[in-house]
Amino acid sequence: MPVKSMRDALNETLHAEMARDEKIIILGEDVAGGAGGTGVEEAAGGIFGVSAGLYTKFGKERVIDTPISESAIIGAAAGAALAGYRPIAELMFADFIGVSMDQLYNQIAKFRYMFGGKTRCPVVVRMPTGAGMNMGAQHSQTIYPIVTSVPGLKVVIPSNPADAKGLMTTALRDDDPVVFFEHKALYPRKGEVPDGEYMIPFGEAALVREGEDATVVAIARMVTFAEKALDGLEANGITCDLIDPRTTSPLDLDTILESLEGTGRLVIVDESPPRCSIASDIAGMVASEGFDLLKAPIQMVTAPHTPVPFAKDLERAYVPSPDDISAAIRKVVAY
Amino acid sequence: MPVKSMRDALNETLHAEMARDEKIIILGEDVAGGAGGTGVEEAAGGIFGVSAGLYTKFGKERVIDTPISESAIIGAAAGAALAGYRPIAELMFADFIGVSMDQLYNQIAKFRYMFGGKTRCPVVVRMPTGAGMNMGAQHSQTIYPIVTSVPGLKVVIPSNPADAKGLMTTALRDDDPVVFFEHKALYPRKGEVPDGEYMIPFGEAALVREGEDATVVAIARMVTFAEKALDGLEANGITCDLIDPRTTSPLDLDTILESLEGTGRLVIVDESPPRCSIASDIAGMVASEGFDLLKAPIQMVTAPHTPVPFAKDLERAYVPSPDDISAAIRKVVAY
Amino acid sequence: MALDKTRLLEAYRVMKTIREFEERLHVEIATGAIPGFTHLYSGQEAVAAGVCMHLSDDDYIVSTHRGHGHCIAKGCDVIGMMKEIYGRADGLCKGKGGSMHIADFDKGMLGANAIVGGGPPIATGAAIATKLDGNGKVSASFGGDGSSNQGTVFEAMNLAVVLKLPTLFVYEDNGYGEHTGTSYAVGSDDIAGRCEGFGMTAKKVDGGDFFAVYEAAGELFDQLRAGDGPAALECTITRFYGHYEGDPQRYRAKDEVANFRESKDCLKNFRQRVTGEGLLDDSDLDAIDAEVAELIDRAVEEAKAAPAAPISELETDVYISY
Amino acid sequence: MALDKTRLLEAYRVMKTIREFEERLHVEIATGAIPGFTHLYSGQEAVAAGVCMHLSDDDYIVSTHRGHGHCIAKGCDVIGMMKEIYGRADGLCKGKGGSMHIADFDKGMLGANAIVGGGPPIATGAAIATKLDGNGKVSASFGGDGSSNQGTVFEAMNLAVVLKLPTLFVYEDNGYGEHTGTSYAVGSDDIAGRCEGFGMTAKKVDGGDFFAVYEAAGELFDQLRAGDGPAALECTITRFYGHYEGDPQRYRAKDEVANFRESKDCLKNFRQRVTGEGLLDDSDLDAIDAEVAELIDRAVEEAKAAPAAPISELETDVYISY
Ligand SMILES: Cc1ncc(C[n+]2csc(CCOP(=O)(O)OP(=O)(O)O)c2C)c(N)n1
Ligand SMILES: Cc1ncc(C[n+]2csc(CCOP(=O)(O)OP(=O)(O)O)c2C)c(N)n1
Ligand SMILES: [Mg+2]
Ligand SMILES: [Mg+2]
Repeated sequence: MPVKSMRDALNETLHAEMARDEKIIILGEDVAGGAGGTGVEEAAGGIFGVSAGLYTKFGKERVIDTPISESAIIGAAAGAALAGYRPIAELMFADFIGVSMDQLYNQIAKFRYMFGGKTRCPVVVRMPTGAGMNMGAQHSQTIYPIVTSVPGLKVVIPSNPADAKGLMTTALRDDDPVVFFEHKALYPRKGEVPDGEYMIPFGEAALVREGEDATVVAIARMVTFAEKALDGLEANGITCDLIDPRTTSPLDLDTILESLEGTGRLVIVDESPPRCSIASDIAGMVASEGFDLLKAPIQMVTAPHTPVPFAKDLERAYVPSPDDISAAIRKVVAY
Repeated sequence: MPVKSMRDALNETLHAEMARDEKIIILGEDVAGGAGGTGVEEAAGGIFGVSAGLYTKFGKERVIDTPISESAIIGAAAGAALAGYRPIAELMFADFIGVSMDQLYNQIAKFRYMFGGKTRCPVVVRMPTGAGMNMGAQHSQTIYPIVTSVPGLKVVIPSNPADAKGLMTTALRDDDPVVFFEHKALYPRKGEVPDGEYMIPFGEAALVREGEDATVVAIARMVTFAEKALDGLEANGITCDLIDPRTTSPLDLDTILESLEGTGRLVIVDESPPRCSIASDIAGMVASEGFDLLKAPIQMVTAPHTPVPFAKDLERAYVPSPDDISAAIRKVVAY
Repeated sequence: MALDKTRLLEAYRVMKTIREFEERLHVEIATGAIPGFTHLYSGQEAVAAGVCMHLSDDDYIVSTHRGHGHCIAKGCDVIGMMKEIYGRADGLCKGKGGSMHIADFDKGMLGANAIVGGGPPIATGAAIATKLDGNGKVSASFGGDGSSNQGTVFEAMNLAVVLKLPTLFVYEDNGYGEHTGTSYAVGSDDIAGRCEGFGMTAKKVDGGDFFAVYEAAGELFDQLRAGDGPAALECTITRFYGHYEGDPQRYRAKDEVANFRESKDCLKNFRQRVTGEGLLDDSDLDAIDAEVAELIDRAVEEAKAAPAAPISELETDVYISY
Repeated sequence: MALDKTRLLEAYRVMKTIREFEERLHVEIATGAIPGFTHLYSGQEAVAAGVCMHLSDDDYIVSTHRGHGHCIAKGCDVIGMMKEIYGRADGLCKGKGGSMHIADFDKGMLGANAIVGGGPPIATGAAIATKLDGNGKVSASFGGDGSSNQGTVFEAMNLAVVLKLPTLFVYEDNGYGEHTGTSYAVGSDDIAGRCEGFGMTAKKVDGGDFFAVYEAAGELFDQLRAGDGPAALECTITRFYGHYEGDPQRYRAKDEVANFRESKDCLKNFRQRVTGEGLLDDSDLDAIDAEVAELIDRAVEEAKAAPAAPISELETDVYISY
């Protein structure tokens, strides 16, 4: 299989799906870039380059640059979806949900239910997310715990290029609204990506590694950190199941519980601050539905209850590290 | 002690505190009501009457009616706070956080941290919340799990008139931003309220009832439902500790853990949908920090993973009921 | 754009149906039979009718918390609406939505909306769709004077101008947003003028005059259909009842509504004009009155008799698949 | 409002300090020594200076992601700023904020803001405070052409008009919001005109001309201080660098910036005018140039040498008490 970056895997998927289905349109700030400028027409292709080439290929009718008006962006996507399209709306950074949340939270998520099942709203909202690039408190947040809490939305968070392709393809064919988180620090991450059509169903976790001593659940960039931690521990004879849920709504709790049948010990790694996080969410569900399987206290490895700091060392200390993960694994194993 | 409704307890507290501290101002839609109309000047005093009489007493400089512009309301409160005031901002319904979240999430919550501890932002944002009045999907949500997840905010959710007074007084003297949730269905709830100055510290749960067989943690209206459930169970010889956290950030986990030392069994009741809720949040923390105390799987009694329905029976089925709570208690006790 | 007799009768029927629907709700709500929060459209009928008379089922509208009138004018089934408001299983939205969330996608009615300012971005998006479809269809959002101050609405207007979208922003200035007067809350005191500042055509008309609304809307829709970008229509009007049913209306002078009912009642004005000009006879209109009264009687009866939304449906309709 | 020699020197010093600060950052960032995202203000100095020259430490401003210029013009310590940008323990915000979150409350600088449109509601609130204080103080928010399309900004403008608040909305139209041109994203193509539609006075000036900005701002602040409500000032200008450092600027014609640097450089223009009119000598300005260069040298040196923000402080400063 060819090796590609996550950015390229996503970009190629957008190209392929937009070619396949002419009802797919994309809108957001600088998804093309260059409108009203003195230079080239497609100057950006998204601030992270994920939508590069779409404008040139599919034209300005389907690749729509917008003003800096996130409520209008997501709202317009909602309206176009109700009127038969499959819009992709991009928030340049997930943090900008602050200025646009109503359209996601009170509108898109609730249409189908409020209207008695009589409509569908197949919007994909893309949100670059996460810390690690010294972008400060308003450009580094995870947001997915908030979105996961909202009934009516599906939530996708890939950790590698192949999953990004498979999940994005599924998202773009799904009839429900999907919020698709792309961890900024993973865009350059490379990996093998299947050629041709490739779909990964929502609600199916990936068992990234198999082991015996504990179950580690990790999301997005934390999967790569957990792998680093496990590399170190395996040298010391500690092996773990490593589970990447890939979608947090729906969440594949079964795979976690099955793994716990073997290990009895759970570590959950989430880059979010601890309160009402995915870590505590999964921990809570396991304490309820997998209590008998547990042989040790659940360990949650999360960011602290603080905003994301700017300075390099501070941000590095803020984000859970492979060492933090190793320590948590050692703790449950030693219990 | 005099018996008052929660609405009156809150209203009197606002009156007392605004009289005490002239830096307190209040702004929001119809907090006075009547501006630009042909009738009386103070026509509303808040849609639920909580700010009644403030306009007449303190004047339009301190009791400020605003356009329907929630971002500007919360943002203006933020700015006035940075400039030395103690604004109370009212969202007419908590659901309207959708159109105003940035100012709370990315601004107020983060100022102190982003600016290196060099400022304070003592805003109190009041948010009528909760289901039970057939107001439909966009006027009935809990919101507090989302707000609890945000570092930098404090979150208060009283369940009775005395607590409402004690916590509001504390909120209005606190130097950090506080989000104060008022359950709409509790406004008419009556109870004894201490006269004079009365403050309840944040982060101290109330032990509403004592018992032996299980620990029940409930929030806001769910406290009253849990009491109903316990009334029934006590007749059958089952007694429980009933804990009302009163503030979810900070959260008094210690009181919950202490109770579990005696009971070993935990039921958490939250009117929110289940994912990333306060229920799963507390369950997760207990599974991590109180694992050894647990003798049974934690039971979470929550709303389903759906928007809030409109029709009477549907909404009644949506909100956790005293019967649901009893069933969960019986389950942990029988385990 | 002169209206023939059939169309005039249609206009009257729409307005009368809305009025009767709301007047009956006013009575029924007082009995406590109807759950929740209801906002009546009585008095504003000419706006919904005058705008929607220009639209087909393939054109889209988005409405507000005060949405019954827009729904009826756009062709929603009146009995299904009444059942929805009563929370019935076969209400238009299975009882899950309620008064503030009525939608009918077959009629191009994309939903009432209980978030003030929630609708205009959605109507703007629907216009992206019709523009892409290239079928000459348009969208319209309704909003109040109060909604005109919401950031989402401003954003939608600018986006619509930038993309030259065929969407009409209708503002019904009924003098109040809840308890707060327009003259206080709209800083410029001129909604249409503010819209013009966004780079679109805007007109202001007497919303109590069906013909004024109809003509202005027609001209603006022509502009939209010609591809000349969005427009705004401000309609000055009053609501006959409180903000919601139960509102004590202390912000209103005692005789304010009475005066309006006298001078600005769109039904009275319409009848006067069409009979005065010899376009219709009183008897034509009386016949419609009778039919409408009967329809609303039936709607209330059926709604009362219909089965409640069943609890078994509590968790359906959240997702298509999950 | 003629400026005496001292004030003219002050204006020049402010602009020159900003320019030098940014030009040096441009060089330092290329070395990789500075973490994160940095947006330079080079080219826009006359706006910050022309506005802030009217303000004292008790007046408030709120700024943007492109905030260094506003901070310097409002009197923030330049060395503390540089340290903050390097993420140092004794940076103005202890290294927790960074380039996009510099604040200095003693100077009335309520914070840069990395959310486009985040600032104007805050400045509006600060004006509620100064109005209540009754001390004649004012606030100002800075924002770009792009920010002028954000709903929060429209809401703030309307609220300021409704409450007649002493706050100035400054729009720096530098032609682009990131990669998108103003002429595309602002539907009306006229920010000041759109502001006027909100019911406030608005002026549009050449942002490359310090005197034009200074005079217009002065008149508007007079209006604010007289209690006549808010105002807007649109300054047409260009930025000399990319949106952020590293931006390949493909949306710009090759010679666009070169032309602007030639014709619209506020420092050149200022020097030409004041020496031409005999108000200052070249030597006065050269002396400032030298002092500023030395200050910035020192700032970079000290910032490089300063200790990093310590990890022990990761969890402090979230709350005052918790
Ligand atoms: C975002 C939001 N803010 C506030 C409300 C509460 N609310 C419902 S209707 C209304 C007044 C709306 O006024 P207007 O737009 O003039 O419509 P009208 O009620 O007069 O038809 C308000 C404040 C809401 N539903 N949504
Ligand atoms: C709410 C929000 N949307 C988008 C962004 C990303 N962003 C940062 S700066 C910028 C452009 C701002 O343009 P303008 O207001 O003209 O300011 P300039 O950069 O030209 O100074 C954008 C889109 C953001 N930071 N916040
Ligand atoms: Mg109104
Ligand atoms: Mg710009």
